[in-house]
Amino acid sequence: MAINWFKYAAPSSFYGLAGKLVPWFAWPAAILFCVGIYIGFFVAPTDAVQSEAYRIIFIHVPASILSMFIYLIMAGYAALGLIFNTRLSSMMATSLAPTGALFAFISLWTGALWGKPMWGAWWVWDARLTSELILLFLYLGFISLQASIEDPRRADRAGALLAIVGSVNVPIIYFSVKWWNTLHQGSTVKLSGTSMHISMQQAMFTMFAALWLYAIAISLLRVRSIILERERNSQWVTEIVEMKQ
Amino acid sequence: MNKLSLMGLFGLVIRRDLMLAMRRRADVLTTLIFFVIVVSLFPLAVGSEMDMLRKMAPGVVWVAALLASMLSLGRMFSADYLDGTLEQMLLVPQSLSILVLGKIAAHWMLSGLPLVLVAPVLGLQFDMSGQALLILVLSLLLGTPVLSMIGAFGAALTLGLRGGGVLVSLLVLPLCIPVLIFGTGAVIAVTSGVSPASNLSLLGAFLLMSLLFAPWVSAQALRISME
Amino acid sequence: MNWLGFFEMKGYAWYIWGSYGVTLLIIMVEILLVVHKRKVVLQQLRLIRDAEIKE
Amino acid sequence: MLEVKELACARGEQKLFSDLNFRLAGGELLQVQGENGRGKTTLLRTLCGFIQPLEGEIQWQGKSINELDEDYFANIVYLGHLNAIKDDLSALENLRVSSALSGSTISDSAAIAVLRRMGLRGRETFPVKLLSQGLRRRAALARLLINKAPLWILDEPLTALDVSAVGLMQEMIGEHLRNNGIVIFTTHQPLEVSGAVLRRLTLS
Repeated sequence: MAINWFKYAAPSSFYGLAGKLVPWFAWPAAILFCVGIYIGFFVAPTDAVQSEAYRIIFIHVPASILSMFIYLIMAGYAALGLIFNTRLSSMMATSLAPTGALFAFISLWTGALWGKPMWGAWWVWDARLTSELILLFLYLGFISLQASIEDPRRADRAGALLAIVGSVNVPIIYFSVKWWNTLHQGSTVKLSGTSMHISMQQAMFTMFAALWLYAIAISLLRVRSIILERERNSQWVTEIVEMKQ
Repeated sequence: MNKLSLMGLFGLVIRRDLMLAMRRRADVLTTLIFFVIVVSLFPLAVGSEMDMLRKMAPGVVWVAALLASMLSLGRMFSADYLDGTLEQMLLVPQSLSILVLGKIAAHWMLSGLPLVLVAPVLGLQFDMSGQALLILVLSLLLGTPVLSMIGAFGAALTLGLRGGGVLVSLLVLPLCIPVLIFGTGAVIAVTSGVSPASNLSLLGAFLLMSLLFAPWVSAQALRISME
Repeated sequence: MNWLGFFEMKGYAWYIWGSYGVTLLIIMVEILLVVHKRKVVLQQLRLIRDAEIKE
Repeated sequence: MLEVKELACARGEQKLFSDLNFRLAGGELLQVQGENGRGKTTLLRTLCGFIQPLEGEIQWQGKSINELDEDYFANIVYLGHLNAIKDDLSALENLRVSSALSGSTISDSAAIAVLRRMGLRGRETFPVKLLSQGLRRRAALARLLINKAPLWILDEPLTALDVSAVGLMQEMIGEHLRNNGIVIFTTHQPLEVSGAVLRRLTLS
């Protein structure tokens, strides 16, 4: 192997690497966000059924998918940290959680704002929205568990166990909610049945990419603070550029 | 070797916890009374219209059971943690998973089983039919052990943390949702004339799955928390 | 192009701008919080270092 | 035989000690010393297997304790800061439960004999919550006498004990060492065991 990946598994070298990587993700994220907005509002045509309101999905759908995706990534990092005792991956898990929770919240918020004109209610007990709500609860559980444990090592390992159990439960929860939804009926609403215009798809993918890159950038930025906090007793921390003041 | 048979260990832990609970009978009663009071509050809050009550009954009883089992989670490990006996239990040459399973079983006998036994009486308050009552009891019988097992995991993770009681609910309640859905689903099915078999078998599947994994995961959580 | 008409979004203005506005707001606040946290951490580190130098 | 190789431990993210090496054979007595916060308790808990060390290894009879897992626990008795006795049970019941969990059955007469030796005569069947701090500690120490494990790990065993109990403790440790046992302990009070060589380990 040409690159020694394990070198970057050490918090001290990853700190520098993350710092260099952040702009490479942040700027494309900002540009793609603008491009996505442009396509979404000026290129994509008005929908025949939903009129202009459908434009909310350019945010709603990517945020929903990412919130689930980030949970799985977070659980994966946490599991790595638990099994191989690599502290950096546990820190990444801790760093991803708030962003995932915010995406879950954005998904719920935009879902409500989309639901009001479409379904006539701010909130319907639709399977997807309900699962998203439960996902938000899972995120909040993870964050508050880690926040209430003083010892960072215990926080990492307890959080990891919770995230793993949570991610095993997510599909179970999703299917049970879906089943419950068909049982009670009434509130299931078919989402956009008409085929999507190609520019709508482009807008959605662009926004998806933008939010994804943003999530990477912000969690890299956050993990840098976490690394510094946890490594404050190490020699290398006193030698970094930011400390030369 | 000093190893006990698995059944021997399981029985020993249950006997120990039951003996301790018998010295503090009031604790067991409080959970039960909480359950009864919460269920009885609903008609007072939403009105006494029989049709509505009958419709609400399974949900009300199940949610109250869920809350009551949350309330009693604090007793599962924390008393033993505070006086150091839990520490010693982690140092015995026995399988920790079985030991944890024993504690879960004892906890269920003290907090889950009484709820199952009282539930039919509460169901009568809501004018449930005999058949519905039977299915309600059956669903609780299958579901409350799962609640105890998920709860054990949460209690083990939050051992000794400040605000642990509220935190454990935050962690555990979302994980309990499938049990709640299928537990109430079984009763709703039978009242609307459909077979509750699929709901009950799913509950049974949850029970088996959690029996397989929950003791081990909770044992790991205990080891993490005791570090 | 009629900008006023564009912003009205055929009567869906509140819903659409509510979604995009709040999303942007959340992202901004998150960025500010993360940057602020970084500042606080660095400040604490310097504080400890300076205290050690004095010793 | 207990062997510690290049052990390093941390509390939180703070490294407490590293490169710790020692080897204890049957009949040896080790006192762990050090100022507060140097990691005495952490070391003892690591030796019990509660805490995974940052680096290094602990071996019992040539095998890593991680490998031995539960089987290692058959070889140790740990006495921590907490007494590990249930207030609602009597001293006798406490002893019976803990010996049953460790896999050995003890007859009532043997248990009562042990408790009497610990100075709990006449109080064997009182709920422990009615006993004084010192008597509770004595009830906790009784565990040492019913357990046949060769390695004793004692964290501050002398707290709350009076002079006669300290004497008893010294006598018990002496007996255990003569039976080829190993004792590791921390203490802030002087503890002298006649006929045994005291090794000292200072954490700094």
